[in-house]
Amino acid sequence: MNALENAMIEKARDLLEKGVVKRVVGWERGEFAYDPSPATFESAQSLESFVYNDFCGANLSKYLIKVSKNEGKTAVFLKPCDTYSLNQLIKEHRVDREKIYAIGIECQQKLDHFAIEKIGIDGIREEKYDGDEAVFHCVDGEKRAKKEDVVLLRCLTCKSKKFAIAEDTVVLHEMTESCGDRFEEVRKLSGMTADERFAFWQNELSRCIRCNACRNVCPACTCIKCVFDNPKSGVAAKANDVPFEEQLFHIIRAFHVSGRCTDCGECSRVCPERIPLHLLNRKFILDINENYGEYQAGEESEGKTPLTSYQVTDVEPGDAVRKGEDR
Amino acid sequence: MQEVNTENEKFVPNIVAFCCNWCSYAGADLAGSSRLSYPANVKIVRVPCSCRVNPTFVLKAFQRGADGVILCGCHPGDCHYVTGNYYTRRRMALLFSFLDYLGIEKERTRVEWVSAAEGAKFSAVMNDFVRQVTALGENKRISDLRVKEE
Amino acid sequence: MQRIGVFICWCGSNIAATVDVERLAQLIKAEPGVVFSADYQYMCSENGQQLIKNAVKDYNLTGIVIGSCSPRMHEATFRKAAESVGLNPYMVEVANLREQCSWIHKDREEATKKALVLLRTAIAKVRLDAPLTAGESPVVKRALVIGGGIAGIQAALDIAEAGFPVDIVEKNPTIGGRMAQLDKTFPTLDCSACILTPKMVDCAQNENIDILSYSEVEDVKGFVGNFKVRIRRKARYVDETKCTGCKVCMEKCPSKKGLNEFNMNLNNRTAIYIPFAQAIPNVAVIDPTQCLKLKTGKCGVCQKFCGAGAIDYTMQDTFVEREYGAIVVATGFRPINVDAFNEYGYSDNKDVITSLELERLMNAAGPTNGVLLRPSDNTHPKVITFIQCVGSRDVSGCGKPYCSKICCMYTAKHAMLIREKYPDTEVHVFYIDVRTPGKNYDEFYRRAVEQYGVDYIKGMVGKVWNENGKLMVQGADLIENEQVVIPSDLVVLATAIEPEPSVRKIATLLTASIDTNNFLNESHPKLRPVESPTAGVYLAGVCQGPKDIPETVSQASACAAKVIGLLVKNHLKTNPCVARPDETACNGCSQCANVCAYGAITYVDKEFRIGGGKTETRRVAQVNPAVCQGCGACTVTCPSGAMDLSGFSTAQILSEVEAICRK
Amino acid sequence: MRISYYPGCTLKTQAKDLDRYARVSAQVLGVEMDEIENWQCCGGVYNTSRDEIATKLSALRALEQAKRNGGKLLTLCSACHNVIKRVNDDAKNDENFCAKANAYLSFDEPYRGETQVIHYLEMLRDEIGFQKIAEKIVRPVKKKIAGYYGCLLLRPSKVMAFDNPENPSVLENFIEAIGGDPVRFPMRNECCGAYVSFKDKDLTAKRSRLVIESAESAGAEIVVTACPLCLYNLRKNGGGKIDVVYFTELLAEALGVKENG
Amino acid sequence: MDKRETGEQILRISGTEIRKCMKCGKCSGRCPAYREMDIKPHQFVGYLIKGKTEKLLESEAIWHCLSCMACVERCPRGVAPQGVIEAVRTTVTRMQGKNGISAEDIPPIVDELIPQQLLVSAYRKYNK
Repeated sequence: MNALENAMIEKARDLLEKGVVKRVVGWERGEFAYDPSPATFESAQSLESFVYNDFCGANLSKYLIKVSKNEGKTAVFLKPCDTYSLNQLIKEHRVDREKIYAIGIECQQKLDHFAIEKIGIDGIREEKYDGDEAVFHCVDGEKRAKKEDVVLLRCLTCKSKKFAIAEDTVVLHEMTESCGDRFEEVRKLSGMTADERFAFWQNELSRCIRCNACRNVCPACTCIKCVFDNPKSGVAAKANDVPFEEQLFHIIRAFHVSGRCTDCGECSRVCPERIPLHLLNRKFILDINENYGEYQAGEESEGKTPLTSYQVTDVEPGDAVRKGEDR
Repeated sequence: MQEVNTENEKFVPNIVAFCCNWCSYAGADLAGSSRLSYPANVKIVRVPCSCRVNPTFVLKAFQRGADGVILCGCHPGDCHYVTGNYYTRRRMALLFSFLDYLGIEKERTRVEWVSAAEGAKFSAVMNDFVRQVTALGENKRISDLRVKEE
Repeated sequence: MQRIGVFICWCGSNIAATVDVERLAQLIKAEPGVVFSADYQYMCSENGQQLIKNAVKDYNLTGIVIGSCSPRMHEATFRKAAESVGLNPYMVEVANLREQCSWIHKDREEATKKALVLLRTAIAKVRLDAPLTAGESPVVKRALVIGGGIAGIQAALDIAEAGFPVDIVEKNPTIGGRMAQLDKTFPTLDCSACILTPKMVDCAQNENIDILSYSEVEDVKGFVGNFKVRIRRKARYVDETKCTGCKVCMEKCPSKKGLNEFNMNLNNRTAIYIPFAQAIPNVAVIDPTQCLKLKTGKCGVCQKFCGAGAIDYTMQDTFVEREYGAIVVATGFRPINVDAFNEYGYSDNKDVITSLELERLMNAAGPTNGVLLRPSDNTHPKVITFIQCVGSRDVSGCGKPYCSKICCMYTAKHAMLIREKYPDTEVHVFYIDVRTPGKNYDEFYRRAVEQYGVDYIKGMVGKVWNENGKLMVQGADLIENEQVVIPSDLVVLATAIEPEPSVRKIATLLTASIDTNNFLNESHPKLRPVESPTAGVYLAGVCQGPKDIPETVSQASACAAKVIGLLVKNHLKTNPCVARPDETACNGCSQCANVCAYGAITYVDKEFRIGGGKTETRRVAQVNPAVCQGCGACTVTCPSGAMDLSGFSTAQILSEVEAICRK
Repeated sequence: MRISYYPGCTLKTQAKDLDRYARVSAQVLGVEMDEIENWQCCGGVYNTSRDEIATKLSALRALEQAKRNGGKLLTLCSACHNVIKRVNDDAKNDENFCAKANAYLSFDEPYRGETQVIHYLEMLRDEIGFQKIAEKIVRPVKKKIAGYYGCLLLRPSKVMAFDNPENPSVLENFIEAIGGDPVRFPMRNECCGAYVSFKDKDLTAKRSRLVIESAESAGAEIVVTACPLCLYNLRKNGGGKIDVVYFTELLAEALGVKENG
Repeated sequence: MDKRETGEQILRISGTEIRKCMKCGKCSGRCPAYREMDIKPHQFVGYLIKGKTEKLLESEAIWHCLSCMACVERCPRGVAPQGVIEAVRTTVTRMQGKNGISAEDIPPIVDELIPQQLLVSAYRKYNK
């Protein structure tokens, strides 16, 4: 058990015992070291199964929509980038600010289990970081990998180590910001020819099995009734319109979260086909930043999004498209 | 002109034009009453305001076989509903840029501001847009996006 | 399944010459749902309409498609015809076969093919049409006017004349506004007070008008026909019902060093005061920041001397809540602060003044009793230089980007009045352009030049400095192409005007849209210039844009006409093509309200069954159909598709798209 | 307080007074001025041409050095201050210039205008405070002193952000702090005409005379300036009876350390 | 370079938006060197708008502008007449190799007190 996990458990115990909160949302030990899963803890005893390690990539803010409907306050552990999601949900009135006790927690990049598997490491019992390397205690001994090869993509271009919202924090070590350019890939794609771009996306999106994992995990995809499940919306996957939905799901989804997506990267993290879905959202974010001024969804808990505001002098659509290509 | 691809010469694109009731639709009417022709393959859907146009409508048109989609609205600042077309402008700038990013030809989409007095502009815009889309040929990419040829 | 009738108009030869209407009528019969089709020479004629009516009855039609001229021409005609035989008027769709088909295409085959698609598209839409009925909402027959300047006064008088009660809410102790501060008015040079004060008195005496002076609007709820407004009545420490306006308190008040706002701070007033002689209401007010009794507890002189017993030092702000059917915003303007224009030396030199200060210096009731004396030494200025466009048309960040519109005319007026009264005075005016559109305006300006010999210099001033008591005005004379330095005794800055800043708060309360310069937006710049986009809110005077008195009065009367037109109705019919939320799919995320230009969307907490006998409270959007104008901005903003627009529903537009794309 | 200091060429030659009095005064005021290493000419004059890069590079080198040494750069000569501050603004706001200049200079980390450039007068006003200076005065300079700003400190105000360009007050406040009687005169923010000294001597002379006459008629006994160009011009061409000195000289005098300079 | 290109170059290196000019003349009203200039500050902007490049290139005024920024400071439209003047001067010195100051100009006026920055700046400003 690491010191950070200990401190978090202590914090949770304290809040529960003092009655400050009714429940704590955190992670629960899974079968293996690499599969902790989000869970709600309602008593100090239940905290025995609480875990926090480098595999706790999941963004817990989305769970609050449901959990916080229950009576009393809910505490939640949020990594810096997760706090933006919560803030955005508060802005959209999906979560009642008054009923949340947000605890910002330390994050030193999270591991990507798929990536680890891909380089042939399995049977992990424990993990730790050693400088630029990740060290795994596996069933068949210790294995090492370069950190940049095994952490989640989003952690290579971490957008912030700031907590957008937090009553309290548990941070034991300084969090280092990785300063990669998160738009590098988008720019690279923009620099290709239209045919190359099409080939790229066709290759990626044709793998989609429509499992809905991206939609289910996305903290911006929180609709009570998703358009794709609503026969009245005209785009639902009803029998006679399967091709429409099939073909346009990702486009419509990306548009719906534009201006609201905090770039938390959960979509790509959970995609079983490893489709870089975050590159769809980042295109919108980059366009918004460049055309309408820098904007980070979830930085504020009030105010309008770029798509619900305007400037009289905004760029014309034709020019915006050309600009995007010239980049 | 002799070099024009003969296949494309035969190709007649299907164009969907969304026009706001107050400016562009009236502009289209004026083009009509001024007998300013534009190709018959442009068909207009009347909407109260350009801001009523959901990206879904545009995508649906493409998915159902339209070869080009054009949105027309009041000039920014002249919106009948004060601010509607400002939102249209942002939405479509982002949507079209996004489609282009996916490799779907940017020449198939367009936004134009046409006032009720600009019948000539309406006709000129439609002629130009049809020419542009004709040169591209049939729209296949939206439906092919999710299907990789092996 | 709908029973649809299709009616194709020849429009004489307008359609029939290019479109094979008869064949079309046959072809369209094959469309699912179509039970009747016909073609006729003039569908809009009496006979044509009768044909439609008969078919509705004979074939029991539930929906109608007319293939004719543009719906912008005759949609209303056909809807009326349908309604007269009991069919809901919103079950009628028009396919535009003339303006958008026969008139633009020459090839008969091509045009007929297109006409068929257009008809099918209209049929697709009518299949999903639902009967719509216009709602009704009651109208409270009382109006609120915010601002008691000439705009507010005129609007209130006109509305009251028509027999409706009006309240004027004025934040200052008296009504009258900026016009009360003016000396003479262009282009006729009548005395401002002489034409304004009788109107002020009319207001006070009109039994339909209630003046709430020294009051501010605190909160506004509701919508057109039905606003609920909360008004703060600031404590004036003088009982309005008792004070007789005798002014004894002013004579006795020992605190005499307050700046006289009415005289642009050019002289002083007492702590208890009546702003000016003709104030309405003619009631004193105590300035709590100056009054010794209120500040230190020691004094009470005015109370001692007040014969009417009107002084009450314990008075508190009070609130009144009233209901109104319509609101007129007439909050007016103020001159901008010219401190940013230090090159003209305003802050350093007492003899550099603004035009409004000059008005007071020339006014018989002003600090100098109407004798033009310069502030530094109370001598007659012999050389006066005016500088126009101080802060107007300025995009450097120091001023305002717009033209203030009134400065050219009032500067000509000042120049003329000075030359008239003091013929030995030399008057120079630096100008960029002289803008005088308006009846008798250019003639007026020319009189200043031709008759009164005012020296107009085209060019701007670069620097003003004081040299041994003379104000050296250095500027460019662009016509002579030289730089001139004019030693002057008085420099007058024709200062830009800006909307009274309190208008921002009022705009927020009214959800009235406002531009970057704080001017309220009108609903349409050409065709609905006195209406705010928020239904039931009207705009008069400079709060909407720079304007002079005649224009302000015209706009105020136009507002009044609009208000009267609204208040005579007992109920308002609402446009049925409005947004409607599907509460079961609404997330309550507020995105739709963010794009609504009309403030039509609000949120309520509602209980929903979630199965298992349990309920859940959710925040959901509500659209006020009386306020919604039906643009549809909200429908696209809604990620869950919960918001839809009646008459132009998502399903309808999608089906139209499909009909067009059908190969 | 330690601060990186850029003296400039003239302060090592003809304008030694401006420099040495500033240094001895700073000591009294608890400021250590760290002259940056191997500084080069500031560029002499800021060229407003958008495609001008070469003459701005040396200023960038100084700025980059200051960025690594505390993030602030103190200047004293008005002319250097103007050049360095404006080049810094370009580095911050002109992407094209920034990219090209960095490509040429190839610092370890690109310089993007991070350094804060402050003039000695700004340091007195904002970092130390005139109140505190007044407390340390031992020999108040009881004279009618005219503060002459010239053009370089003030304009363009959007970039220089030094003081109100048409109604500045920092020199007057400074004069009050050292016990003097400030004389505000109309021409205090007018240009002395230095740049055209070689092209149009008469104009330079005319401008300088105008300044001095204006100060004299306002009753000044002495004029202070922060600019070696102005000082030279006003003395040579002003034709006045009153003397023109650097403001630092009076500061040192008032602080009682003039002899140390 | 033809006339149009020269005009465009001047515009480009001036870095100012000349079309914002509303011809108010405040720049010329403020200019301390006005009387010494054959083309006045506002005319520099006006001529450039109208493409009268040759007049600009022939102008003597470029050698009299003090670069004091007074015109830039007070322009209500955010135009920089000094930027245009400097751009013209730069174009002249670059194109025609025409130096504003020749070596002979210097000796008679140099004295030992002259700040070297003045020499440097004058050279930089007026020479190639």
